[in-house]
Amino acid sequence: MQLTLEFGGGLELLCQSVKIHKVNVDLQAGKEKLTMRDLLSWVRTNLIKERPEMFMKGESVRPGVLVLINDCDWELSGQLDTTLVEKDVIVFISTLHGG
Amino acid sequence: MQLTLEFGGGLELLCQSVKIHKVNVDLQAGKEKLTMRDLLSWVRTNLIKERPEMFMKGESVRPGVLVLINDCDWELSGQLDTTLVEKDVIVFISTLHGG
Amino acid sequence: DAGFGHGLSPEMVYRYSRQLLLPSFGVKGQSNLLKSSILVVGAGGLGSPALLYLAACGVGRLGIVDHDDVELNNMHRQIIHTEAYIGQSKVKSAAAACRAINSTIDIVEHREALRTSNALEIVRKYDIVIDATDNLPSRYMISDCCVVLGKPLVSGAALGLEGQLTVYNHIGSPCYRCLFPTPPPTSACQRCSDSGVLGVVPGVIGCLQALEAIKIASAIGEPLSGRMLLFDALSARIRIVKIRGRSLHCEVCGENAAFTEQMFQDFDYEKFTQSPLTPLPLKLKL
Amino acid sequence: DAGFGHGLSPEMVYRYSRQLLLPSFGVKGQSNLLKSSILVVGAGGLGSPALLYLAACGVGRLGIVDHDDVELNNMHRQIIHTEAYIGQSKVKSAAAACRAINSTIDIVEHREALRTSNALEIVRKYDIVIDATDNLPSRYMISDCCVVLGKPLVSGAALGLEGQLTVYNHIGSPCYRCLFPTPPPTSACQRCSDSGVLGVVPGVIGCLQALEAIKIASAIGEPLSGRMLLFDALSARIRIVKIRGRSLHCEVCGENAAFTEQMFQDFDYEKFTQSPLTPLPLKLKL
Ligand SMILES: [Zn+2]
Ligand SMILES: [Zn+2]
Repeated sequence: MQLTLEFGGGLELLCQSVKIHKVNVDLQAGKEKLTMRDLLSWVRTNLIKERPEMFMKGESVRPGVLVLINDCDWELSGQLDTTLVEKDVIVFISTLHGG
Repeated sequence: MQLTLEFGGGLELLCQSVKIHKVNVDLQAGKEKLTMRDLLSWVRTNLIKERPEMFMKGESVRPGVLVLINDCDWELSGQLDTTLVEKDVIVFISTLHGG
Repeated sequence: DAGFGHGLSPEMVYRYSRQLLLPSFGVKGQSNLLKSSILVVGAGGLGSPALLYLAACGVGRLGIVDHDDVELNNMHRQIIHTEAYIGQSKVKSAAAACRAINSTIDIVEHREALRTSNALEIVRKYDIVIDATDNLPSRYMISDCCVVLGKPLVSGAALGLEGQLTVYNHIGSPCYRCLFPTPPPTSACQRCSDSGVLGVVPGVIGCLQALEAIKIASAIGEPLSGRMLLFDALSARIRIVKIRGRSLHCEVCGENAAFTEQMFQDFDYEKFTQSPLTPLPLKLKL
Repeated sequence: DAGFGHGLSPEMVYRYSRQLLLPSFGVKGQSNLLKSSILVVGAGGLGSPALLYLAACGVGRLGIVDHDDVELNNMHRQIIHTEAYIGQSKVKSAAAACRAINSTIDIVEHREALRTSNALEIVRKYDIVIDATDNLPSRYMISDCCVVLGKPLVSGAALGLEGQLTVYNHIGSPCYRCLFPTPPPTSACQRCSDSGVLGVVPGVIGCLQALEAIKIASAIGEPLSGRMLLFDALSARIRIVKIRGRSLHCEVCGENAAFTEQMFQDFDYEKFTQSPLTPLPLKLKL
């Protein structure tokens, strides 16, 4: 499944300072759909090169990270259980506090 | 065909100050596709309530109006000959000079 | 009312004429603005443009809170301050700049850090709050205070080459805790003073904060409530995304929340976030 | 070079420290900026924030062109000017404001209208041009001048509650004539002075103009070349759209164009656009 993943607010530093990743994620053997839960685990294995604790906590993202699926907060689509489809754009962004 | 038409930069004043129009445009009898040429004539007939010369000149838009199809300048897709498809978003925007 | 039936003096009509000419703003929008009061917390990178534009456009009463003094290393982004004010109070400097561009509005100086002990008293006096601070405990504290007092909160942030903006606690939009019930680990919290910022990035966000506050105060347009603007200066990309509404389960603004003024005053925001309300000095080595 | 090998004095290191800390900007970006020169045409609604941020961030030489005087009805949006300067030259007022926030850069005052007779001589001295004017003939004239002299042009516009921004004549992007070969009918040309503008709208666009100029001058990021930003303040919506590249058939920048300095000097922009270079006075009736 072709997906676009974007990292911002400093999270890009965890994946070699690259903000936009066009990726191909295969369904896991025996599964019929790809959920955000699966994608997070894929990201952690394949993209996050350092300090994974800055990206995840347990099976979800760490506090202070917003997840947006096609420009919508993932809270509105079922969070970890959201099913992804071809060409979805998923943004992971860390909240900023500076001024 | 369902299309979203947006007017900006003052052009909305020609259609009762409404900027976003969700419209349904039917193919003309005997035609197989809808082009921008067809859409402009449809807009002139159905949406423009006053001063049509502020929107069109000849069969195209008047000088100073940019046309964007799905966030791309229509010059890149063939201008009047561009074929439209379901759910396209077409923006008509008048260039501003103020400051 | 100066005999014109709209409450604007001839001088005001002349000063604000370009705004009065706007059909979607007009006399009604200007009158609403002149009757409104807006508090800007932080006279730094975000507060500088926000304060200048709010003063210029004719907000009736404009409050400025900050405890800091102007430093030379602020000047690359905090354009409200001049070199002449280095070493003096940021509030004094910002208030002088606002008065110099509009002597006809009321500028109120709060030369102190916003804390749980004074926040309720200060915020209560204003209709709208702008969060232009630079640290995490202040962001939780200001949001909670706005929930307790029922004030809309225009919240901006900038760091490095990115900025973020939304309106909390307004017509069904979430509060800061609805979005971030648990504070991030301290290792994830960067400040401009630690990590740097390109000066014009808070400039863009601060202007947009002024705009949102003006829209709310004058009752025009659609505020950025329930939406968040994400700005990436380096690539010149801007996303405006839909975020969750108010959470029924939020500890502060939710259905069964019982977060009182007393609880607010007793809450330890530095402990909750494990971060200090005022930044530590920085040593730069090149 | 102050012995640090990067050409920055200890005072500069301190002043710009928050920008030097940025990995994607750093010492290289700051050095590039300090060596660059930027001309801002128009010290009004767009020019005000653009000039303040360019001065603050450390552009080496900053030129300001304007022929106008400060008026009270400018003050709602032209935040660089203070009431004390009403009746005085906008260039003098803006230059004083820029010097007050950064006394270490070179500010050049051009107290005259930009015309075909002086434009080549003035624009030639700068690396980058910002169009912050308010009328159509100036926009064609400045674009043509930038094509003739090979300068990137950061062009912004604001009216009512909308703004537009792009970078012309830079790495394959079009010039103003590529986009608008024929001028619009005069009935379609509105100015802020005729039609009104909410002050903070040019504020947002002017900040973004400063950002794009800084990116070009310091050679960081992706400039808004071949893209246009469309800003709708009322609905808080921003589109960044892809526009055509340089047109092979453009009369000024195209393959076979032979638009010389002499042709530029002889071109009648007021006649071409059927609009005056300087606005007419306005009568407001409420
Ligand atoms: Zn809440
Ligand atoms: Zn051209």
